Amino acid sequence: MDKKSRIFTLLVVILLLSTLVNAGGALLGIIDVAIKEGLKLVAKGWIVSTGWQVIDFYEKIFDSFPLLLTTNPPMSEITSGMFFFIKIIAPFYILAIVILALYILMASSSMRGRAKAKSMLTNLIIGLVLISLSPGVLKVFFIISENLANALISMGANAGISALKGASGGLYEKFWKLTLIHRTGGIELFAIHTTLLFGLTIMLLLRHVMVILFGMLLPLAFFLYLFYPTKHIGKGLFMQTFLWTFMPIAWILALVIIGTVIGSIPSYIPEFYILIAALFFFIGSPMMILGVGDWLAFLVFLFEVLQAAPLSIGAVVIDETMK
Amino acid sequence: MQREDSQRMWNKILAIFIILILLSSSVSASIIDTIWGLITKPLKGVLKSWEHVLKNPKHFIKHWGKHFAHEELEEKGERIRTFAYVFLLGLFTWTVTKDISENINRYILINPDPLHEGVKSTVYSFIHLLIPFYVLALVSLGAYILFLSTSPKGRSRAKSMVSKLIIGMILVTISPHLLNFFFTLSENVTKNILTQGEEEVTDAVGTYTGVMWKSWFLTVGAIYGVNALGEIVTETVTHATGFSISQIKKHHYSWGTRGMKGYWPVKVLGTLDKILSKLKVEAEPGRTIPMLMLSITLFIGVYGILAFRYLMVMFFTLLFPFTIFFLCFDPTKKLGGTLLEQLLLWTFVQEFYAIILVAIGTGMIMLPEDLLGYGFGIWPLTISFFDLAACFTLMLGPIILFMLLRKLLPPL
Amino acid sequence: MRMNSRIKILIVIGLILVAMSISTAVRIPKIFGESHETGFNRMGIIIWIAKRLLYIWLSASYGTEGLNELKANLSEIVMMNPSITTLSNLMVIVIKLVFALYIPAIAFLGFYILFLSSSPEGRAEAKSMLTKLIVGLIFVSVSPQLMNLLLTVSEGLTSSILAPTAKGVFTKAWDTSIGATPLDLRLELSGLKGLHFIATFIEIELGFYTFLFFMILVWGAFIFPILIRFFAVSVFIVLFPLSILLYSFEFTKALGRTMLEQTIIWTFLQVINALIVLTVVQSIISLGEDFMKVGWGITIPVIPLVGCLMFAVAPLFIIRFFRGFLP
Amino acid sequence: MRKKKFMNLMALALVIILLMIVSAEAKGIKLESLEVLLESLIIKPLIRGLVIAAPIGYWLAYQDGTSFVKNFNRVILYNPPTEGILPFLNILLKILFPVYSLLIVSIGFYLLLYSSSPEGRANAKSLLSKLIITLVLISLSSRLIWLIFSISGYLTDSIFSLTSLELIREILNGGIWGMLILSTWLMIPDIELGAVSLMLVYVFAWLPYMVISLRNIILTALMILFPLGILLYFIPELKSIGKTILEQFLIWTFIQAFMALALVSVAKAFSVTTLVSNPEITCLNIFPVPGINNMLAWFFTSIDLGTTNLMTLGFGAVAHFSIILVPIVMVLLFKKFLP
Repeated sequence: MDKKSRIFTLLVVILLLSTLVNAGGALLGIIDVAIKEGLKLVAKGWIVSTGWQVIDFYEKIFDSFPLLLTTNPPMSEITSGMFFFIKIIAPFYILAIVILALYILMASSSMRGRAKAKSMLTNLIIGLVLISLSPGVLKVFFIISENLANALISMGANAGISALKGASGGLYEKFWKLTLIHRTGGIELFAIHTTLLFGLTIMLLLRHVMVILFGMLLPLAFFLYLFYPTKHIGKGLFMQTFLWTFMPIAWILALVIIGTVIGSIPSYIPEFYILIAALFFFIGSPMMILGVGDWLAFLVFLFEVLQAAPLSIGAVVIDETMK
Repeated sequence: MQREDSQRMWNKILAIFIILILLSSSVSASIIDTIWGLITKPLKGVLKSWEHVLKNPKHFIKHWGKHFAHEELEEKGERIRTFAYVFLLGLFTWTVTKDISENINRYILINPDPLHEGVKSTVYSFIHLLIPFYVLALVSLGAYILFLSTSPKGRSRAKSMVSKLIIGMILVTISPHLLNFFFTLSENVTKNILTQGEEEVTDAVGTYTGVMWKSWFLTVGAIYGVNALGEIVTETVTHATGFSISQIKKHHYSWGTRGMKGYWPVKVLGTLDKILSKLKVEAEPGRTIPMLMLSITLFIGVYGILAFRYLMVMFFTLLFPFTIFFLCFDPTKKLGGTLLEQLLLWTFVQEFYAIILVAIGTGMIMLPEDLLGYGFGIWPLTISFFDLAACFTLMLGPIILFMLLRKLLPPL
Repeated sequence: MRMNSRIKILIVIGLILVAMSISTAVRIPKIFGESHETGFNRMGIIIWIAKRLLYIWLSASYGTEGLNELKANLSEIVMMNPSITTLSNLMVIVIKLVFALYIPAIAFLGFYILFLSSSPEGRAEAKSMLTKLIVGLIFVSVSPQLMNLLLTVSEGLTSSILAPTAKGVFTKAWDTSIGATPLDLRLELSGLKGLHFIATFIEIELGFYTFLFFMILVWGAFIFPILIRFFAVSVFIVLFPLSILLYSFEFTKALGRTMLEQTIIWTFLQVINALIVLTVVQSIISLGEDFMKVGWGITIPVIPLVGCLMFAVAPLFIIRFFRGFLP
Repeated sequence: MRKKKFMNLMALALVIILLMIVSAEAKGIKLESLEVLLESLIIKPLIRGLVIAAPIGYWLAYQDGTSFVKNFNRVILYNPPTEGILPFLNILLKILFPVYSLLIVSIGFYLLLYSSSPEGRANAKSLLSKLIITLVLISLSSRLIWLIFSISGYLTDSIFSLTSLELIREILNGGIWGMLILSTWLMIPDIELGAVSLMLVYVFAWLPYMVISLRNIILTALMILFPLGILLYFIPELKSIGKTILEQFLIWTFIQAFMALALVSVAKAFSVTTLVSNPEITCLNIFPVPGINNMLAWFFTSIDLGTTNLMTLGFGAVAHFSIILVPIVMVLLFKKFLP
């Protein structure tokens, strides 16, 4: 605070003092109302600043975007889990081979049955190789996805990330302006905003968890894929590993596209809408690009986000009763 | 079972009360007087005031006007805005219920008129748009026959495609009339259903409007009910104890220092009054948002779906020439099939609506009387679950039938 | 910059209101000879009303932000498409990647022919696979032009549908469903804005929901799907060579089919949007303005309202029901 | 610098308010601004802290709010007792025995009298063997269920041994407490602000239990249906029903292993993932009364960890959500695996 403003405040204080001492009731009343409004503004400012700190807290995830999207969990953590599942599979495997061998030796009388059993045996042996190679397979996945991600992220993903930040900033701006006018004016926007940011955080962290989970299950996936009855489960597990590993590619592609294209959108569309659409597009992009879900699932999600607003009404009732 | 039990319990409690009162009469007559006074005095007072009001409505308005004029400004604002809310919501409910009971048949029966000037001209402009596509299709087919098809089988297939295309051309030119015929058919079927079950339809619409009104009553109850309750309790306490609340109120802030210090009824009444005065401010429209949402959902559920159906039928009506073209050209047959299916289904939603209305009416008529009362809310502000279910069936039924029939239709 | 000027306006309005309230608060008790306490109350009411008016003005301006531009540029927004030139460097990378992927694909097919297909039938099949792959290669190399063609066709169809449409009717439908308030310097209270006006005075909470409603009507239903389509089409433009490869390679045909289908559907969604404009216009013309107009005083025009919301709902139906048309 | 300015402003405001109070007291006027000051800046926040946040904090710290966090391994390992199905099994056997004896007798008669073709005879024989197998399996079904349960339990237990249980517990604890800190923090200025996070606290406390109890209820029902499922599985016409029953039984049994696996992977991911910036919410830097929220949070809610960060909060939430997600994923992924 510089000297000028200090003197100014001193003057104001003296003025107020003099008025307060000398004035009648009416002037006091006016000052009272003004201070009342000022205090209300302080209360609203408290709300806004608290909201801002939480939003800032969540927004820090944007800094970690490049890191979270380009890296995969280290193999050492996954391999221990993989070996655990391989250990579980091993006795079954031995059992399967022994039974097959016995079947070939003794039971199969028809040529056809024997051929089938033989092909099964070759399958088993291929599976043996695959299972023992499964850490390598996962490693290859990781290398491809990381290299692709690194190559793509340098093509302008930062512009996309700043667009997402801009969307968040736009929502916050609306929230604080409406809240400063009335206490409950923009609370629902805040609820939507934090839900979005929290959802974004959880999505990114959940990917790492899911990669570890399905990575550990990869030997099991190969094992199940070998037997006809459980073939589609093995395929499903394998697809899940694949999808969760390559999800960041879709995200980064979305970021790059947002960054490249956002400038070419005509300027008469308000920027805020473009940024919000970009945010939702980013959230929905894995479903859109990798075909995990479809447009409808994406919209159901959107609807659910919007539905978080009415839930805060319950809190209003509690607050009102405590007045 | 449970119901019976509760009834039995109530009977028991009543019996106990009666016995108690009878017994007490033998002990002391004065106690009865007191109890009787407790019950009747406030009631009498309320009745008297109402009698007065009913006799002189002018005086009532004057009195309340005076009262209103003397109120604090904030309280005035509170009163105005709650009243405006209730009034506007009531107005909305009234207009919607009136409109729907008058016009439901019209809303269900309406279909776009393909022979209307604007629609017709648009369809014909689409037909013009189709000409290059026809030329393209014919040329490509011709080229196929001339150059590519070596087998007689493929050639015959191509030839049949050409004939199909030509049939399609004829159909495209008369497509508005074709659609008009189809719409008339569907309308007649719907009209038949509606006239056959006229009573049921009236009943179903009555259920719908009833729920709308009940929702409004609940809103009124939620806003003014607490106030009314507070009023009644205040009056009861006043009459019972002989202390006027307003008298207490005067000493309210200083009952610790003035002469009434330590006198327990004053303390109790002071506390009570504090609570009651808190209760009075609670006329918040914000807490009636669930009821408001119910009303709006009901409104959107019927009007929105009917309007959406109309618009979708219009959409596929405009696309009808394209539908025929796609259907008659083999590579795009699947697309045309989907378009045609959509047109049929969206048109049939009116039949579904009529069927659902009749079904709801039948169900409500067939329902045993004693089941109708089950619902939520405090009597008399209850919404029956059956009525609510009927409303939601009215909203979702046509859509469910739509989805169901889509699965049942043979793939084209 | 725009925001700053808005804040300035807000501050000025607030100052004026405060000045007004102070002057009334000072004057009224003197004139009527009342106690100063009533003066406070009057001032409180004035502040209360001023706050609500400010809230209505701000939230309504948020809700209808860009509405005028939208009305002015309706057909341009519907016909909006990403240009291939901005995406060309990304597309070049994807094409290079696809060419790189062709080598293992062809090698894989060769192995398939060598080892697994012993029967002549299987060999013929493998050969047809190879020809498909090579045809795909040709398509990949011209994929930017192909995509351009697709976009041009879609744009042409859209413009030819939109050309004869009375867009004024649609804009008017918008206007009737959004309505106006005295804050728009018009002496009327109608449509969703009117509802918002009243609801805010009753309760801020209700005001918020009504505000949200027309915010959804303007940008949620209209701009939002179009912008999402814009981004999605850009993604599918970039991925177009890849989807051609996947479609032409026998083993990934299903995936490629879905991707190509999605490309076509998202591209032609703008035709659907144009058709919706046409549908709404025709419906309003053929039904008349009074059809399904509920309410007294403030009326709710159902058909224009639902018509505007069609933009959000109809693409869902289209995407849901029109899948699986490619062989 | 900003803080200093702010403090100056605060001091100014305080001086003015004090002056007002003094002069108002002298003139005998009731001040409205004082009411607002007391109500919306001091009393209401205190009440919110006391009435809402403090009981929840107490509930989490001393009551069963964090019950899932404390007992997650026991709860996930729990299976319904197999003795429960014995009465139902007896009833089923009572019904089945006459049917079976009739069937066996009729097959015997068929073999003796009517079957002339060797094919028909083979069919009848296979039917007989099937009948006997089902009979044995049904009478052994409670043992069989016990076997499946113990396999799944052993698997779950050994999956839990992949990481330390303490780490998982820490993560779960961090999620629920972090959410409470966040919601308390938001709630004190305005209750609606904290509504979403408060709701998430309850979701974290209850939803895992709900999912696990759902698993137990469904498993009990399927356990009772299990013998019937075996019977139906060997009747060609009703095979699909029996298949569904057996499949669902196996899926819902092994969900516990997958829940454990999900928690283990969360723990692994938590220990290896890093964020570029890991912001903290400490209750100290709150506007406008520094320290009061911290005091409230520490004193009334007995939150022993007064801060939370994005990593802890995020992974805690992911851990809780993964419990909810696993059954959905498993039921979708593992349907129709029996021949």
